Amino acid sequence: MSEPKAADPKPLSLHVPEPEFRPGDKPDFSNVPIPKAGAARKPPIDVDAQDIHDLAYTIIRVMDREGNAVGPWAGELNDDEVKQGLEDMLRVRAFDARMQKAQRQGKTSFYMQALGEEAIACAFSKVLRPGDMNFPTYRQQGLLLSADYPMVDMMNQIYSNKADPLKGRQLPIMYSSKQHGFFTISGNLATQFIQGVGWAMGSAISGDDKIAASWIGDGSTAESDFHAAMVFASTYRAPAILNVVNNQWAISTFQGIARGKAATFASRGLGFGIPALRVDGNDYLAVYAVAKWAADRARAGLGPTLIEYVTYRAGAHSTSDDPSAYRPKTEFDAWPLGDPVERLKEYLIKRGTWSEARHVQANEMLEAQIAEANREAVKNGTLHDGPHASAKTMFEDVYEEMPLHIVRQRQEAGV
Amino acid sequence: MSEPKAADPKPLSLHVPEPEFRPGDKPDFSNVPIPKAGAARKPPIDVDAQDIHDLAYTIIRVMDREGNAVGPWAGELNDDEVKQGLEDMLRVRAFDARMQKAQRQGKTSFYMQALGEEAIACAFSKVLRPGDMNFPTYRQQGLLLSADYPMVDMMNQIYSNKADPLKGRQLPIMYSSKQHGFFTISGNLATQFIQGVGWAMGSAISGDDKIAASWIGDGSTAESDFHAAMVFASTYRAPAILNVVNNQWAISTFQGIARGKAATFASRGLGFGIPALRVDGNDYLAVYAVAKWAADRARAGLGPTLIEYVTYRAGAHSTSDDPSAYRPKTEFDAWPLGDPVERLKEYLIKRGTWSEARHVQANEMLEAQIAEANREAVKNGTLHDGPHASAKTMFEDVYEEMPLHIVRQRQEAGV
Amino acid sequence: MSRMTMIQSIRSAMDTSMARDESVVVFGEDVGYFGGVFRCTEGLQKKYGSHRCFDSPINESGIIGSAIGMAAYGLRPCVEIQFADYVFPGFDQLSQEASRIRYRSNNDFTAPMVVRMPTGGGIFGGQTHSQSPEAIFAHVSGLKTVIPSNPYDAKGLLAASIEDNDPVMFLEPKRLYNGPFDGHHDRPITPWSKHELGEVPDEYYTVPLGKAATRREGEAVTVLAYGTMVYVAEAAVEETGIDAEIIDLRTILPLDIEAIEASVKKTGRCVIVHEATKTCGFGAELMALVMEGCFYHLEAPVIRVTGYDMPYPHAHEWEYFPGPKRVGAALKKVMEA
Amino acid sequence: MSRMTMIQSIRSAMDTSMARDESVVVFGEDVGYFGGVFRCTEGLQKKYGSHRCFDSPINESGIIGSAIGMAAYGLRPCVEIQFADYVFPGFDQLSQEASRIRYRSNNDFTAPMVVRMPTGGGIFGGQTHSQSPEAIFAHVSGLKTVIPSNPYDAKGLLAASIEDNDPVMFLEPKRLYNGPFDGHHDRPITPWSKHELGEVPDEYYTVPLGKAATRREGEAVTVLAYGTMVYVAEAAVEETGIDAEIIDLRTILPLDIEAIEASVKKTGRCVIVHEATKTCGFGAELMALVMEGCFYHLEAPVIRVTGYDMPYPHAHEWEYFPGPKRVGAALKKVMEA
Ligand SMILES: Cc1ncc(C[n+]2csc(CCOP(=O)(O)OP(=O)(O)O)c2C)c(N)n1
Ligand SMILES: Cc1ncc(C[n+]2csc(CCOP(=O)(O)OP(=O)(O)O)c2C)c(N)n1
Ligand SMILES: [Mg+2]
Ligand SMILES: [Mg+2]
Repeated sequence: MSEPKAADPKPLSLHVPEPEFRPGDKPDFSNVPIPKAGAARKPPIDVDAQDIHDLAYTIIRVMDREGNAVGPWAGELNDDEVKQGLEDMLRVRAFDARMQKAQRQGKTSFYMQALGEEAIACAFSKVLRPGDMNFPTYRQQGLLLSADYPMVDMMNQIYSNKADPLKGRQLPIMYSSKQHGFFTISGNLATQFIQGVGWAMGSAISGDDKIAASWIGDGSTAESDFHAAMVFASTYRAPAILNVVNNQWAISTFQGIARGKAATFASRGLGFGIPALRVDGNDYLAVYAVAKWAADRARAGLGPTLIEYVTYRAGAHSTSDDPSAYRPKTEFDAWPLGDPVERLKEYLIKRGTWSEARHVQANEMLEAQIAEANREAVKNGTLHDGPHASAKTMFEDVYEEMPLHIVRQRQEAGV
Repeated sequence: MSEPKAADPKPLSLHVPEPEFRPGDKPDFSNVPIPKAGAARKPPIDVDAQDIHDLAYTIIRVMDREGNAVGPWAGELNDDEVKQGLEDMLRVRAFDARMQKAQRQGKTSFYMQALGEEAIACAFSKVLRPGDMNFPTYRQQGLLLSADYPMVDMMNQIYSNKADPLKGRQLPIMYSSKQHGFFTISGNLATQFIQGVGWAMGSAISGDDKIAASWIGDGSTAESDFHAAMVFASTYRAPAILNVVNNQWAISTFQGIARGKAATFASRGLGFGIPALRVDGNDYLAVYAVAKWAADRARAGLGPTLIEYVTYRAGAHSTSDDPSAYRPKTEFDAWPLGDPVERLKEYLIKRGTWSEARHVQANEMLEAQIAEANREAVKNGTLHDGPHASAKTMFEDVYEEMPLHIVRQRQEAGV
Repeated sequence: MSRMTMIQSIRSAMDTSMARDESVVVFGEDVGYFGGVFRCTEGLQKKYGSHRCFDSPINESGIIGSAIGMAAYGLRPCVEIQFADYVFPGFDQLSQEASRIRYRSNNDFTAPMVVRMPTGGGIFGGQTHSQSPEAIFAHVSGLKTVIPSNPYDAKGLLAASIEDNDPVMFLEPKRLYNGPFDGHHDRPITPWSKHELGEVPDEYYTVPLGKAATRREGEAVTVLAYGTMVYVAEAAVEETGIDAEIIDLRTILPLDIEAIEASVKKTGRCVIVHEATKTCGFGAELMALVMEGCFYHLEAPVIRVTGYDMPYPHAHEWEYFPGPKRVGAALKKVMEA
Repeated sequence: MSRMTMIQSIRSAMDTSMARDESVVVFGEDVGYFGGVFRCTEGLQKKYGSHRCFDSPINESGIIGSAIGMAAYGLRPCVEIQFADYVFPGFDQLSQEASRIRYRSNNDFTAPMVVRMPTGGGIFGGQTHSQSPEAIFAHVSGLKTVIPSNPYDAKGLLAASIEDNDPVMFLEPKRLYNGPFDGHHDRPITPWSKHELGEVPDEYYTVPLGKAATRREGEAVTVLAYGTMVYVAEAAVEETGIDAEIIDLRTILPLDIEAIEASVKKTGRCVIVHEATKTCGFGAELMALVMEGCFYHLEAPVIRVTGYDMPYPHAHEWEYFPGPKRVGAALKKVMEA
């Protein structure tokens, strides 16, 4: 090593990114550029990634501040479909509220809500077809609640009671339903992102027409399996949609700890030649349109799409978390992309097909349904009071056939 | 899930990328665009990644086909420095040839040469200062051979003999020398890429002025630790240079199995906001200039740079490999970026400071030095014939102090 | 001297270590501003600056891999993995790198670092917040593995681990964070403030790695346990009235083999208790060591009481947990044999 | 019926499985066009198309993670990890995902897949091409682990593993790929073409998982071994003249516990041999099972002969390797005890 003729050495220091606002600060996002609704172009689905770099750095938006749907991504859904979407989001929100309460009442150990980001899973679910498969995280209950998965089954699992479809083995909310295109959730972050790609490869290998959707949070994109998924999806052009839900927070850690400087999560796709779109995650219409574009691409054999949904985790990370310790309480109110439910409601009211009264009515009806499901579920038991599945089921299904050493352990346990 | 009004389902298929040429084909790279030497701009070191996207997709070149150094990246080295560089490359090539032979003679188990990519490590080593640290792969022997690390020590390790600085514990070529800024090589791919970032963070945490260089191959960028390194380097703006040696092949697998479509390895940096440069790896002057730019950035506290060196693995992957099974024998001859040694030689001849005769002479001198070192090393023994370090050393240094269970094992072994 | 919970004593170990040695740095997911999901690092960022205590991206391989690099540079990183269940993305860096850097470089480079992680069940964490991976670490030559059972040991062992020049896996039984548990999940627990091992010096001290502690002397049977299981063993011994010697291993590797052999030779009987799954758990190694070292002193086959060979189930947490009833039954069986 | 090397029989297992079942797919690093660095998949891409046999990116987590997804889709992936030493970047996907998908989803999803990997030393591969990770797999509930010792078993066990509806780790002792080794590194080896277990049917057949094979019947002592160590045991038995019963476990998990117990009860003595490091190696579990099942039949302490607790060293490969001399000494010791 020779001594180059460069500047004198000077001490380095570690750059540790910090969010703009901490408890006590008054959040102000007015310096965050929010592109106008309708401004982003809509390319053909067979576009090359390098020709749409701009779409990875903007925010694709359809609904403007006055409740109009504008621009090339608008016009994908009719009023009935949108009304259904609003109802789906309301159901998720009411379900979450009810289950948060149940956890506080001691009926279960744990709950995680999707408050503020309901539009994403609810709109996304509409672009899938029967047989397609989601590889969700713990915040996509909207996929089940906007499909026909019974709420009482969800509750039975949340209560780990005797009717729990997973026999009390899994944490509450870590649902599984092949029939509803919902892969068994893992508590370990990011692992499912590459599994979804593998599932999509399986469909392609088999000459099938099914597609997969992988899901991940902003913080979890830092996990290495995000990279594995990108590498495999791009190499084999897997018919997969790679969904990044950027809700700004990973427990107490803001997105700057997973993302460098001015880059976006969407822009990670470009280094793999994967078309990448960044979308307003609180805009039901935009989410639907972008997801549909990606699904069409996948079905046409054009390969994967990376989508970053820009949203905000309005609630605590989970019932074990208290966000007031690390961010201002008013941050969601200041959040420039608003509330997805309110925005879609305003759109429908503007269209003349919805009203405040109908909104209240719809909410009441949903709350009644949820209360009814809850009464049903509680009959089957709750976590601490039981009844649960028989303790003997604990020893089953580790393998297809129970090997001798587990048989012996079960005998020893006397169940 | 509702049924969208999209096209009818049609069967998908798996896309498995294939290299353009396989054994028997006549390789022809005339369709590969090679940017003109001197054409790429040279930005200031404090540039933002998003303002130099173009440099991640081009190839920065200094030497043109006539042996002139042109453009903004030229002019960094004087003739003596360049002559030293040529000699370094010749030394690596001759050393490799001698050790390949030694392996065939049964003096060791295994060898890996750097044929065709000597310019990269040799030029890079010149931008580092004492105290900086490389985290190399198995193909950066040029870092040691162009520093003052004794060849006879390298050979002692290759022969696992009694003078092996690593006591026969490591594979041949998996060198370690803190003093020479060369971190202990791992046989496991990509692990060192993030370690180098951690080392650089350590320097920054300590207010030191030292920088680190991580190394990885094209194929190994697919490993997840590549991602870990990018995430950490970008988050903390680590004073690290992230080197990707794209020699087109990973054993039998071409770079298309690690890289999607038209994206480049360099372009992976952009999704993290890391400035990324793609450089002609067979152009000693370009490698030096680009590496220097990155080192200056790191030392100035501006953070990491990702560099992709475009080169070609001219030899077999290792002595266990026969590339004629998977690629045309003549591919290197057709390779459009030529031979780094020949190119630098021509540059110097054109400058009038070098000649064919001096070249031959330099080579002879180096071969004599290598033969002499080899005679020395062989005196200390070779792998199969010994002598080796005492077998008792095998039990040492698992921990700082030998725990009881290993003491007992050593006693049982009677050594 | 203060009364501390295990969380407080662990925090105090990092605090006093950071105060006396500038090279000690602490990082991991949520450990910076927030102070960790179990609050073990609370206040350290404020006290020592964000360059010495900071949040990390969610990438366990990155956390461990970068810690290796920092350690090679000359620092002493003490990193947190949020739950032991999440250490596996970083297991390659542990098993192939941290563990071998000293050996493969012939001491040219070393990896003095600590990887802290909450371990074990007892908080209804289900299969992804309850695992006990110590046996997997113990199989990897070059790693050390420590599992404290009380605030006093936790602080002293963690300080010793940070001082140690080899990579140390530091497993914190999360069921003990706030109280010593006392063996039964359905009875009130003693708070650490009422427990003698909750008495912890405020200043820096170390408890040496590799030394077991005899928690109860006895003549009838040796119970080998660590972490949460120490209290289960105590409860079972009290309830059965059997005069057992309870050894808290404290360090899994290096192991206090001599203490184990001495005790089993004395009692002639042995029960091994751990929460991890049975097959190839650390109990198997303990069993093997007793076989090798004490065979001629054994009056009955050694018994393992462990977690069953399956993921830790959510609803059946306490049926799965090797509680005092199962340990008591084993004690009686080994005495009757 | 043909004479096959282990490489050929492994290839034949994949070939016949792919021929009879369209859902079987094979991929991994260098396995497609080239046919794998050990040539185990040679010709499969040509025969079945690149959608059923293909090269993968160098990412073991990606290989295993994508295989899990494919298996959940309905395929039966049989993937290759180039060396067992390189499985650890994928260990999270194995230990936290593949192993638990059936259990956690209550059979809604499953992961029928095989992860093949060359294992063990004997080719001067040094610390990164010689490891034997079977104990780590065995500790993970939900995984099966198979280690064949000869071409006949290798084909039958691999076919059975591919047919199996649970994830199977298939460890191929690389020292046996081309010949049965015969225990001594410095003597010529018998080629498989001269070995009776090199006789392999060309057509599809299976050898059931979970059944050990008695390679030699004997009365004096039971030797438990698998993979390469079976031949070391044979050499040691021949050289010491001790009438040992040699059991080739073949499957590590599920384990043929009954065969082990029956043999040790008969002989009253036991020697366990494996190449992996000792502490928490699979030998510890075997020792524990013998303690639990056969204590009253034991006439001497069981002995483990294993790799030492350190990385596999390059130059001292054969001092490290648990060869016939060490096994012979253990046999004598256990007989004299
Ligand atoms: C491998 C792994 N590491 C750490 C955790 C602990 N953990 C659970 S959720 C979470 C934050 C995830 O944040 P993000 O990906 O942004 O998703 P969000 O919660 O915002 O939906 C962490 C660190 C885990 N579950 N798995
Ligand atoms: C984790 C891991 N997986 C697989 C291997 C086997 N292996 C050794 S070198 C190599 C190819 C690497 O290719 P590349 O990164 O392009 O480097 P190059 O050999 O071309 O310099 C492979 C697959 C390994 N050493 N480590
Ligand atoms: Mg988030
Ligand atoms: Mg390469």
